Amino acid sequence: MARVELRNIVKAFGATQVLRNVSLDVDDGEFMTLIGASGCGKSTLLRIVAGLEAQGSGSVRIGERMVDHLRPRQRRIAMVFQSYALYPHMTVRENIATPLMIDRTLLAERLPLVGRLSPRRRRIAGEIDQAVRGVAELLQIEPLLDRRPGQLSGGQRQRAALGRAMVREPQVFLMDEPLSNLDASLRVHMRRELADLHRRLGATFIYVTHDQVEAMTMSGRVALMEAGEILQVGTPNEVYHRPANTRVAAFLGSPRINLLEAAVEGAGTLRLGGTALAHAAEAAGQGSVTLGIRPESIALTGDDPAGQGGLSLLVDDLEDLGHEIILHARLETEGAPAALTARLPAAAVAAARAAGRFGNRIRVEVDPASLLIFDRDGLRIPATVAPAAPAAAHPQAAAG
Amino acid sequence: MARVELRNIVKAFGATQVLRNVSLDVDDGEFMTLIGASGCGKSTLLRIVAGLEAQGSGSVRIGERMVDHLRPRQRRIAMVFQSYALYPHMTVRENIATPLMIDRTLLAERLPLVGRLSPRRRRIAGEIDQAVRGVAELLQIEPLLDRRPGQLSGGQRQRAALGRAMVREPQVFLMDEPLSNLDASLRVHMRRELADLHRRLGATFIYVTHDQVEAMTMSGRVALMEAGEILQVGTPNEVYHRPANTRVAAFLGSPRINLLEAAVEGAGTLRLGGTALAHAAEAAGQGSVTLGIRPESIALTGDDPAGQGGLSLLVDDLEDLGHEIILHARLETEGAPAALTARLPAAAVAAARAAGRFGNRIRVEVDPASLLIFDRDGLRIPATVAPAAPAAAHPQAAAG
Amino acid sequence: MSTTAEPSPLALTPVATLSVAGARIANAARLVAVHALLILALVFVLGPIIWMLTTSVKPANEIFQAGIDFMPRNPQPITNYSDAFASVPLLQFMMNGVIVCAGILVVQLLTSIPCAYALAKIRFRGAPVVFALVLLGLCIPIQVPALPLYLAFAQLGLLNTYLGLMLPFFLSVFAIFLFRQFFRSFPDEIIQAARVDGMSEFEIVWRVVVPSAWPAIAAFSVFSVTAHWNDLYWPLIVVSKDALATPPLGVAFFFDAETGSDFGSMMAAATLVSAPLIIAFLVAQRQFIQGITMTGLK
Amino acid sequence: MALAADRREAPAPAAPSGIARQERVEAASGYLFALPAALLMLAIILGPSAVVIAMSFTNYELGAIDWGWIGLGNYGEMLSDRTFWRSMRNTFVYVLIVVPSSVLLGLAIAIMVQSRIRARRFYEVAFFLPVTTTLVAMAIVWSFVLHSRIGPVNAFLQLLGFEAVGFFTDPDTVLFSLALIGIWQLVGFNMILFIAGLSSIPRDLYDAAAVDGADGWLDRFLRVTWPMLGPTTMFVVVTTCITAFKVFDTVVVLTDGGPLGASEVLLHSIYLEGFQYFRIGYASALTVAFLVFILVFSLVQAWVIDRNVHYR
Amino acid sequence: ADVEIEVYHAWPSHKRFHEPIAAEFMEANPGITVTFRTPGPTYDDAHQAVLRGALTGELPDVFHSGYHLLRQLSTTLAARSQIIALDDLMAAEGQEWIEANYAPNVLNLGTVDGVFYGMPFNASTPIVYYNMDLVTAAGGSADALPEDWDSLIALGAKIAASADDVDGMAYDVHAWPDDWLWQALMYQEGGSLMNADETEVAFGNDIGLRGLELARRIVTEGGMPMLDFKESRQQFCAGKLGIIFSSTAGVRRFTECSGDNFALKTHTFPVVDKENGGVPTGGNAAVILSNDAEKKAAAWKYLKFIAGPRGQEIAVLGSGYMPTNKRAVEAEFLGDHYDNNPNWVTSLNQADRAQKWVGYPGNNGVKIWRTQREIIDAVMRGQIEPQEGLDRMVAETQALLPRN
Ligand SMILES: Nc1ncnc2c1ncn2[C@@H]1O[C@H](COP(=O)(O)OP(=O)(O)OP(=O)(O)O)[C@@H](O)[C@H]1O
Ligand SMILES: Nc1ncnc2c1ncn2[C@@H]1O[C@H](COP(=O)(O)OP(=O)(O)OP(=O)(O)O)[C@@H](O)[C@H]1O
Ligand SMILES: [Mg+2]
Ligand SMILES: [Mg+2]
Repeated sequence: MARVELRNIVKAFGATQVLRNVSLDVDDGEFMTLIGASGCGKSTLLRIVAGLEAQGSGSVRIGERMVDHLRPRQRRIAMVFQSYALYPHMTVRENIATPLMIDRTLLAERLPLVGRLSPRRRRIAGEIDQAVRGVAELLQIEPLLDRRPGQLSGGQRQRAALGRAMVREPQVFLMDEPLSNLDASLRVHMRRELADLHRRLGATFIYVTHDQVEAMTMSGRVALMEAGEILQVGTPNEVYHRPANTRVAAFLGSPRINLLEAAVEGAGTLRLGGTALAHAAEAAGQGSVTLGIRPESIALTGDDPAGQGGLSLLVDDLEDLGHEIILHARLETEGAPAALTARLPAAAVAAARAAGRFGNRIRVEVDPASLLIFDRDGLRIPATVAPAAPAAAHPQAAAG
Repeated sequence: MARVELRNIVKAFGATQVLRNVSLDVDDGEFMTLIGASGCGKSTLLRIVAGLEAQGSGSVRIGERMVDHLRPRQRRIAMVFQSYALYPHMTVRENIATPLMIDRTLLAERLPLVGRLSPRRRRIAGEIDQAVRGVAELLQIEPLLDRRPGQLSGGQRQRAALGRAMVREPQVFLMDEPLSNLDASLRVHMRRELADLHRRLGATFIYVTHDQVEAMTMSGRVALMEAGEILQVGTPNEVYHRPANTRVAAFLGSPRINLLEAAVEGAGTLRLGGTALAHAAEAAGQGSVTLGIRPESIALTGDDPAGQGGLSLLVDDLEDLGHEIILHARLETEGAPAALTARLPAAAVAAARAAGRFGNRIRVEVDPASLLIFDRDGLRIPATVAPAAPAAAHPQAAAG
Repeated sequence: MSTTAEPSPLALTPVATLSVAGARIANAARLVAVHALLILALVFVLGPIIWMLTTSVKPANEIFQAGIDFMPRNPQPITNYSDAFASVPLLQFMMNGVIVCAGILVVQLLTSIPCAYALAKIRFRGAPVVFALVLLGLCIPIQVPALPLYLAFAQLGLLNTYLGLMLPFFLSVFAIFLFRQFFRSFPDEIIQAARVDGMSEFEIVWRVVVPSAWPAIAAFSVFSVTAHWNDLYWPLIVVSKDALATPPLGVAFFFDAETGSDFGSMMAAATLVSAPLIIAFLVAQRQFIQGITMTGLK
Repeated sequence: MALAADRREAPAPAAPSGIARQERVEAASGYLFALPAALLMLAIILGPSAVVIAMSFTNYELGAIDWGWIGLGNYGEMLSDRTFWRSMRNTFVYVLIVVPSSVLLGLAIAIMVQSRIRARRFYEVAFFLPVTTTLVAMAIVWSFVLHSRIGPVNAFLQLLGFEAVGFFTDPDTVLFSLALIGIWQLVGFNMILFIAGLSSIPRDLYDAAAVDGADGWLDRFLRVTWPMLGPTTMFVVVTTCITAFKVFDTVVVLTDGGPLGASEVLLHSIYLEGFQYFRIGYASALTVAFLVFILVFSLVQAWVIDRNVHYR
Repeated sequence: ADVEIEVYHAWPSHKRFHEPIAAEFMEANPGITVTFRTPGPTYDDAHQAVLRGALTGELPDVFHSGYHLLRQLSTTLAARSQIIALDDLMAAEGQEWIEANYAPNVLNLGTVDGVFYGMPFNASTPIVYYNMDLVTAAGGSADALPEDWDSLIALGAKIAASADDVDGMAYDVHAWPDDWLWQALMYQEGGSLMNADETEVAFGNDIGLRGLELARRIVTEGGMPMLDFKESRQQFCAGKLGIIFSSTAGVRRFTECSGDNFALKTHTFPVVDKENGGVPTGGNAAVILSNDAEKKAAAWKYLKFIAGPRGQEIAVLGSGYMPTNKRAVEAEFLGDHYDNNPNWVTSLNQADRAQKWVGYPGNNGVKIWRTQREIIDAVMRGQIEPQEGLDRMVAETQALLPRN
């Protein structure tokens, strides 16, 4: 009952088109993450769902109900803001109580002095206090209830903001980069806490971030946005391993995926520089394709005699991250040397060094199964990539 | 000649002790990184070197010269700030020229109207312009010289700030988190550019950051600070792989290193939970030690029959980062289950899953060579760790 | 018109209750109501100013017509103005106003900017004391020290001099307060960069801080100039000669109580006297409003 | 006093030779920068104010050769002086009318203006215009606009069927008329300050309030705007108060304290006693009373508001 | 070398004759420059400013003092030797010259306790101005303008009743900047301010009481609105006020402002006691405040000029004041001006009733009037009874007089 359906949402601010025909279905109880570069329209989309911004055209349904004409409070949603947006002059308790207070009392009862005269208000206040306590218990912020936001740490503020969002038991939680103001270690912690909360509440979450790690680790599905459009929707695994196009592939993953021009020969032999790298029947007839090689799909060629299979690289730079080493190298191709980044386990490099196989020029191999193939328009060609016939590789490699 | 030597630097702000007896030698031409958590005193130390802050006691030498009594400009240093600190109302050209202008002209010559009367000024202005151009060329910002900082992107501002620092050809560059205001991809880029610049200039760099990746990738040596003290100084490799103590080990590496209590038996058999994990003669007689296990040193147990060697884990949570998977698990030990985090290559997990070896309970093994052993006080025991005798391991594993 | 750029309690909530069309109508209605209220307030605020302008071009016999004829029937744009110039040395008054205001403003800036900078950015023990004095000074209007100042000025022969007109205002605690607020948000790192670049504190102020403080300077200038251009109290006390009279004194002299006042030329004079300020404000308003907003004045 | 502190500080416990150089340079320039202002402050504000307090205990009259200390004599006379009590009462009434009206009106206009997009600048400038006009000149305008017999406002009132009002000639209304002019000149000023305050309220808070259901303007105002404007309100109220206490120009030009002393205000009394009747001692006592009231008013307000606005 | 003399006078509107006179004087005396201080708003304000200047060393060289304050001014300044007695200078001009130019009662205006300090420059008496349009509309006529208070009040009442937006009359004693109109109320019944030896207030009698009652009646019966000084003048100019009492000095201004709007007519001030009653002579006398010999000589020259026939001609035509110089009415000067302008003659018609406008002894003249005025105002507004008002006036005035 708390599905969220966006249909053909269009939004412009003045002359700038911010959302171009965005449609998205979020299932009941799903954790959907909107991810995209800064300024791509994520917040705007979220605010349209919340009713804080009116769409230019298109419609929003929340739990089978058209909500276009409803005010935020009537949409049964809650929102958590990047800045937490706690009321600085209220205690945490008052902050959390506010949505309920507004929901349950009449305007007159909320007026500064007059309000106290209402007999109903006392009863309601009791109920509300119950609810606030319940939420505080869940979030383990009971000891903080009488502090002001200014007296809280980032993580505590975060939890208070969550409490305010939860207390009305909304069908849908909207979160706009709720973790981006926290420091790294707290972020890791809150990441898991949020995922946990989602599991416990069973509500629908729509979560905005531009942090890949958050998107990858927390969400059921990810919607990747760019310039007001959704490029792909899918599970984190899908978008990472089966990106719809080069833009998605390039956005996810750090270091960035290597995108290299490759020639397609015959029945689908993919040739990079001079080397036949793999074989993909589906690419046959394309002339040339873009190969996507994740840095982690590149491995040092093992103990087989040097000169055997794989690619020969000129090492530019090594960045030692301790547990792994980022290798910046150039592919010795025929034309201009193409840059290539690889992510190598520190242990593997150490081993290779020890074996004298790690000099200025090294040989690496690419796991064909993880190769991504994109056509001229950047769209991925779903392909089962097999290793190239070893025979085919040899003569060319010598030329490289 | 441009060594920097800090001797017993002490500094307090009011009652808070910010630096406690810090000594550090930075070699001529070295890239030294100060890393530590927020508030540990990195910036304060840097500012003391610059002469922007006076130490409580202790002394600073730059290039064999005591500089305690010298003002910043006399110390032949340059500083690059986190916010770049460009003069907002001046063009890039004027920004870069300012240090030279101040250096070479008299105060009278810099006065608004009077200054123009000086004949010397014109000549000097010519020289300065030469110098500014030289720097701009090196940094490839010539086309930006006439813009104001407000009209530049983050990376461009960064380069302008570098230009201003370089133009006086200082002996020492001090940089306070110069990359932290840049977005992720630009940061990666500028990281390499800075390292490159250091190589070309050959000057001494003291670089403050709280980003491990920066520290690990750029520096010749790293000084790790905590609460106003330097915990360890060494090459990135040293501090990562041979941390002086648990604090250093815990600070570097993400996810955090696993620190687990282990019992030492006999001649140095290290026993975790019930499993004999490794053997280290140097630990003999310690009773119990703390084992440091880097998340990446944990690997899924290979194709050998289940129940064979290694540790048995209960899986709590998986965070799929695409290229790798962070595993949160509990070690099935005798007492309270100890938490363990492992970093597994996505491919390995996929393979294990395919082979049906990846359920709620999994078996992993730890590369003994990468094990770190700390004594009761948290100090690392330099040890050559060998695999435990396989025989010893078996019976206990069954008990676990 | 669906949303507003700035938050405000009256910002139109984008989505109202009934339907999209209903919401549009409700928003439009609210918009009209708000503008109606604002325009009503404008009548109160601008009415006298407009009346001054129209009266300044009315012939004498139309002015003392009972009633609410705002517009002149036979406008005579010149007569009252030339009368005004003829009967009092208005240009002289305005010139005096310019000299006095400029003198005051320059010295105020020279004294308050360094002090505000010191309070905002320099660590020295005396800072809290000086700032406490500033806060105290904020609550002491010129009328309090006026008597001793008058006596002292009489002793020093400063009555009926420009210096006498300006001296009591050479220090503006308000300026110190305002600039301090502004400078506090000026990044420390830029100042440190300047120190590393070798600038003296003095140079930092005029080379780095002042050029970035234009909005605050503009805002303060508007306050200062309007206050001193319009001040009546002090000039009334120290000036007794036409040659030194400031604009408000000049206007006050039009009061021709014995035979009733010559309203037409009085309004012409009032217009002329107010005009420079209004024009100056219109020119500086963008900076002024920006300066006020940036300073926050909190 | 800044100097004294400096001298004590200068030879600070200088650690190893010359270590605190930068700090001393900094501190020295701090004192140097504050010095001219501090001296001027002493010379033209604090010193003379102290002299006023001293003179209030004398019977000094301008030009008098023999004068002496009379202790609290002036204050005694003040307390039994009808004119003093009257100016006191009038000043208070004036402040009590002007401050709330101009603050609330300024706030209301600021809120309405701030949410305009295109018209905002126009309104800002238009409402601020009265601040830049010469009050003396505008007082003359007001004197005619509010003429009790032939002024346009009365003509309008009579058109609506009301009695003509003696704005400046009826002792019961004259203070209100002066207050009206005071409000007229202050509203734009307060509006600008409030707009500055409003612009610094984070938009997120309004959004949060909307999601929480506070989407009516009153709820938004009570829950976000008003609490967030606390510091601005404090500043505005205190400055408005001081300005209101200083009412003088309009009284001198328009009513000279009349009719029946109904518009006699403190500053005008001080001016008359000091600069017209030359009774410096007595005028000083009045001035001290004036200063005390301003200080007490400001401090009490600052304290009351301060307790309710500082959240951090 | 050139001598500069600085002149200070009250009433900004007087610039319109002071300046042309000075211009002619300077033309005739090339070695002397005359500069003016910013005029004081009223006689009282100007007087206080000069006293202040005396104490701070900022005195003008020539000052036009209101007659009623001349006594206080000269007493105060003479004690500090800051004012010049003009007797010697007069005597040096010769008796013949004096007689040719000045009547004794005129010179008396500038004389304090037998010493001649002030050269009379302007002289005026209060007269009545009628808006004849309103008078006619109310049934009055130009030939039968009231001569006594009762009929004046009756006419005022009729005018007030004749139209909605019109008021009857204004006798602005409650708003007048000095006590001139109050003295007029006393004098017209033959009363006086002080007793003969100037120790006590003398109006604490029937005359004083009747004066206050009359003032109150003008309000209650005569249709007088309680406006302030400027407002009633503006209202008269606007044609909405039937009768106004004012100085003859305003003839010119009122004539101008009435313009085509309504017909203006002046009439003499009603006097109850035809024998002893009179009207106070308003105006001012010029005093010399500089001890510098050169300036003194130049100032004397200036005084002779402004109080001479040509100076007076300009002053009279610029205002409506009566000339203080006998020769001013000669053909060469004012000539037939009075014949052609009947409204200007009124002041001359009551010249024989002109009495000296006196001031109080001591230093509190200005403050005394502020005090009295407020009580008169309260009486006229009906807030206190005339008797009570009179008692308070007497008591409070007495308290401000010198004690000895
Ligand atoms: N009220 C507004 N008026 C005009 N333009 C706006 C407004 N709000 C947003 N925009 C513009 O719309 C675009 C999308 O903004 P949005 O806030 O949705 O981006 P975002 O994806 O949330 O970015 P970020 O990650 O930086 O928060 C941006 O270019 C922004 O400048
Ligand atoms: N001027 C100052 N006055 C008082 N305390 C200060 C001052 N400057 C720094 N501190 C305190 O000194 C400690 C160290 O500050 P410092 O700026 O050196 O930390 P840091 O290591 O640079 O941290 P970060 O990574 O956040 O920049 C902090 O606790 C800080 O609060
Ligand atoms: Mg956003
Ligand atoms: Mg720092």
